[in-house]
Amino acid sequence: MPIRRDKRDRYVEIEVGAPAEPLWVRCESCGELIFRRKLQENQYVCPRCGAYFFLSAPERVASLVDEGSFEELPPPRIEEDPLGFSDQVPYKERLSRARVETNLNEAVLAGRAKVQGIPVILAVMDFRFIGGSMGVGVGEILALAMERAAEERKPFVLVVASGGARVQEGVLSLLQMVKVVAARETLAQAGVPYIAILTYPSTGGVLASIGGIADVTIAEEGALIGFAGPRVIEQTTGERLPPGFQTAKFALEHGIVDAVVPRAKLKEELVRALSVLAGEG
Amino acid sequence: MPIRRDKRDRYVEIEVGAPAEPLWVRCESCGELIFRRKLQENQYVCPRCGAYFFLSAPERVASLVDEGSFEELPPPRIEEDPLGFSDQVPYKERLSRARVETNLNEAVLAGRAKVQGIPVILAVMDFRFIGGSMGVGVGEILALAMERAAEERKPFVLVVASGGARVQEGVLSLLQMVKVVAARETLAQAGVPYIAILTYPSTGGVLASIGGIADVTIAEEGALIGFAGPRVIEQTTGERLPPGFQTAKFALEHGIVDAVVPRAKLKEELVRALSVLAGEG
Amino acid sequence: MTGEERLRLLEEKAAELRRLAQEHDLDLSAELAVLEQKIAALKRSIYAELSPWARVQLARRPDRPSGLPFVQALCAGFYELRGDRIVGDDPALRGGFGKIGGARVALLFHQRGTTPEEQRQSRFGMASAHGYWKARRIMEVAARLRLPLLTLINTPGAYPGVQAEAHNIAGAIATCIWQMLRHPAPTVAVILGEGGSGGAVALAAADRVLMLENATYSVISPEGAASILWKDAKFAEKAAENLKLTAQDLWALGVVDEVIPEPPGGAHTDFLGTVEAVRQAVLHHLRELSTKPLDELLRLRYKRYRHVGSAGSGH
Amino acid sequence: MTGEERLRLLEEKAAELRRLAQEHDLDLSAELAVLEQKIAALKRSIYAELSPWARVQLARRPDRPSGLPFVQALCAGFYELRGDRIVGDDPALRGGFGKIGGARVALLFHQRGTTPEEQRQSRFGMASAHGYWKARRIMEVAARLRLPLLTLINTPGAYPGVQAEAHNIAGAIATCIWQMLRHPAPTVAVILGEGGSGGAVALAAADRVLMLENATYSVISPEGAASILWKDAKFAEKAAENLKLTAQDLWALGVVDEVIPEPPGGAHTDFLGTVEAVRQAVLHHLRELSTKPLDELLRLRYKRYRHVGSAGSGH
Ligand SMILES: [Zn+2]
Ligand SMILES: [Zn+2]
Repeated sequence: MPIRRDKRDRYVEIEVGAPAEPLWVRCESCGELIFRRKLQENQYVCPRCGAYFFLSAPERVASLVDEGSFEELPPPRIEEDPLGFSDQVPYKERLSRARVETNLNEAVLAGRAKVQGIPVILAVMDFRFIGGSMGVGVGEILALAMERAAEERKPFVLVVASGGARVQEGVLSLLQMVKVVAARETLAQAGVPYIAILTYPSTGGVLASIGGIADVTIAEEGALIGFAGPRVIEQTTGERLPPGFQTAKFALEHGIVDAVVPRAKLKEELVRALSVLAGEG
Repeated sequence: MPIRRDKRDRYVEIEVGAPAEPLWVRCESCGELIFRRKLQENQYVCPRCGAYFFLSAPERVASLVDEGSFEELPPPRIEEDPLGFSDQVPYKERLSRARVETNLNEAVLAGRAKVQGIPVILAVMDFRFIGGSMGVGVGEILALAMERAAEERKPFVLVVASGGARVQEGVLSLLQMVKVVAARETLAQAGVPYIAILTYPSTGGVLASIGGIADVTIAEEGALIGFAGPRVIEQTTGERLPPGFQTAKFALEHGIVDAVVPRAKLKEELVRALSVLAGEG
Repeated sequence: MTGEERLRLLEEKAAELRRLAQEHDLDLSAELAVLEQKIAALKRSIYAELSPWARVQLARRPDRPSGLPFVQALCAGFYELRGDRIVGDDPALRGGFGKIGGARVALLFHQRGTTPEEQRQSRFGMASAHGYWKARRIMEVAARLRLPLLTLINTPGAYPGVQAEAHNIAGAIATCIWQMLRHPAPTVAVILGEGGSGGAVALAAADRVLMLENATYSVISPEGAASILWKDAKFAEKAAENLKLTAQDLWALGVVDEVIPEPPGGAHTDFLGTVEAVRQAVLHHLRELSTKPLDELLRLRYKRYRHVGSAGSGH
Repeated sequence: MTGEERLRLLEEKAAELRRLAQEHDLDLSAELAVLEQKIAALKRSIYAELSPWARVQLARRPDRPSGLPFVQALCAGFYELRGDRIVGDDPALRGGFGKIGGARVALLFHQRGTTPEEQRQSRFGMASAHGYWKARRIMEVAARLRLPLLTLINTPGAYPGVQAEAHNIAGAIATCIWQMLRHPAPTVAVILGEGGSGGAVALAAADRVLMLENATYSVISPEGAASILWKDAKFAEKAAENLKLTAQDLWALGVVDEVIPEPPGGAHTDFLGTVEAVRQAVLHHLRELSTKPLDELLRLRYKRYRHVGSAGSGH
């Protein structure tokens, strides 16, 4: 699951491969063949060239929380495939496949956790699950997590990895944007902090709703941050994209995020923010 | 009292002349010698080249309100010359001179009025009075006017013509910026609309306080709108000012004002806004 | 001959009869009446059971009632506000104040333009970041003045451009949704034409969402869905069916509160009639909403969106 | 020989004695004590009755305690927020969260920089439009979290530039003042160095305004006043006297609540001591303010600014 960019740090190819577990993985950026264990130890950053690989939600959770502290929130009951959608593959089948491939129920994993001893509600999206897209299930899990955070007065931490809305749920997925913003307002009403961590990719309807209005917004170094995809922009407007467009650095320079942090320092950064923000006193 | 600009619509010279009343006035922009009565009939816009001349506060009031409807609010009691300021001329003397020259008590005139039958509270600044600068007196008159508007639930209309803070009152004049914003909040609390009309000049501490946060902001065509004067910018930064910098059109293009209107259409524009905004129902 | 071709033929005949009657001072009113009845019946049969894809085409017509002319017809005395106070003014997303049925409202609406020049200038109603930052600013003014907020939606989507990204269009859209949810007065959204994804939902988080009969509201354009999911834009028609983007489908899903009927030929055949139908519907909902105390309004608004798509919602 | 020259001579002697004592392992503590007493007395006499103009010079020293190093010393765990979410991030006006005495606060402060490179980068603490739009954004975050707001002011003024005007710096400053007046928690402003006009007052509409002993707060720089009013910048010293810009004068006028003493040589001679003095003063005022219910806090804040300069105000 490597993330590829061109030399001017622009074009990006997303490849969500099968969940095979080969011993060796090739880095698409530098061509290096890397021992999988080694890659894992390096938090899925290429030891040779520094390119970022995807992190699954469980891997991301493990990289951020105190060991053994994550306790998943009970999953909500939702009506699946509300539109009876079918393209080349029926949506229900896509869902089943994604569940098998990722061993997750939806594209987000939410639970209680501790980060260096500080209790938080943490939600982590998983790009492997239908592109981390937000449908009713994801919206519901996120809303429940935020309501829990407001009630328990714990900071809410969200790791975004999403291509946008779940097309197969039509307008219902579009309206999840409103749902998660409504839940975000309950955090504000309770005076509870919300920290977003934007990773690769943070785009579309997720960035244009819950991802775009955190109290603190941290970008992972390898993140892609933007509303519209680079291809859509080029095709619709004919504009040439500047170098580094929609990178974490671009977002920082344009006032969109508070910090850009390498993956290895993400937990440290989160702890720095939480230790100032957490707690009433 | 002509306003001059260069050919690229940039540099501006302000000349506040003595209150003499010669029969003929020379337009500094086109050189035309204009019969004063004719200029007055044309609302102090040069009939030949369209250049704007200053309007005194009473003239401005007359140009906007229904005839005979203006009723000045009782002037506040304030301590004059709070710092005992003296430069080449003692501040007290400057005040006296300004009063004689303008026949006004301060650089702003405020009262109840009707605009095409709609009751408003109107405040109009006068640039001839120490550059329309805001000291304790101006701050107090503006704050009282806004409080009256909030109480009587009448729209507040302010015509800005000011170079900024009254230097001779030191920090006390700086803090009038806070005073008028505080009074502006009472309007918001009461849900009463506030319409600002920016004219030549609308700059410095007045634009950076009450002038910058109206519900509706209308720019007179000949206005100068900016925080820092063009000379200060050039001298401090060495930047070349673009053509049309800080004109009404510049402000419109940069999203700073809602409309640009020629002087002759200002009342009509105000009526259009008021007739939609005034009244509860 | 298709129904539309037959319709055109009959309409040409009717025009000819009218011309004849006028030129030769003949009374052809009986003949005309019969012909017009036929035309009306044909229109009904053509438009009654339009396919989703046909409605997509209708919703996108450049002559569809919307934008500034619509607002000017809808309101007594529309006063426009311009500019986001930071970056600039976006002609694709407009707003201001107006009076409807004697009541003050704040308005926000997309401007698509009808002539090519207008369309180019307003980017076919695709608003950029500063358009949505302006919308936020106007919502703030409306909130201060406790004005009900009416939004009129007709956009293919938010503008995908370099400057839009540089000015944080995603954050602007999110902020608009947030601001609408907090608005301290009734809010009504009407989808007049195309309700395209994030650019539409930014203005649609309202107490009541109404749709014209042939308007569409969708997470993605049918063409976009086709090229992503079917890997072939030719499947747009099939995507349109699957996306459930028509007013009728969305009403059934509980997403839309009222479908406002259009004249048989579509809204573009009767501009003033469409304006009047929208006015009546808006006034009806505003009146209903105005009886609710603010805290209940906000509670109901929260509940509506909190549970959208959850099991048990819908009509 | 001026007082400052004599001071430098005595300080060199003391340093020499210390070196001697260390190198030769001598006990010179008695001699050193006498010398240090003399130095302290001399400092007091030099700085006790400084002229306004001399304080202007002190307030402008690049090594004056302020900016990021000050905040990092003042707070346990400062976390910086960056960007206005629309235009960019301004290095001249910074902000974030920190803990002071165990309590969470939001902070906003000017960054002047000490090295020429830093100063160039942060434009000597002259913040631009997006700096003040960022300040507004951070105030909004602080309001949501009900955090007390602490501002640390040290700026010659807002940046006068083309981009600043294009992004509506005047509106940004006005909005900051407005937002501070509405802030739903205690607010304390400390003027550490130069409190220059609109760029300072944007962050100074607080419940309590404190000033370091040699800080200044003025509607215009003395040089600016001199060239406008005397038509000659050489009258800056005279303007400084007339403007009443010292902490002592402003305390007497009732504009400032507390003057925080500096060490005899000025704040720059004792960075940590200055930080500690500011911390104590801030904590004292925050504690006092935290006992007041929010509506009283807002009422008192309104009253304070509503009557500034009116007859009968002041100490
Ligand atoms: Zn590599
Ligand atoms: Zn002329």
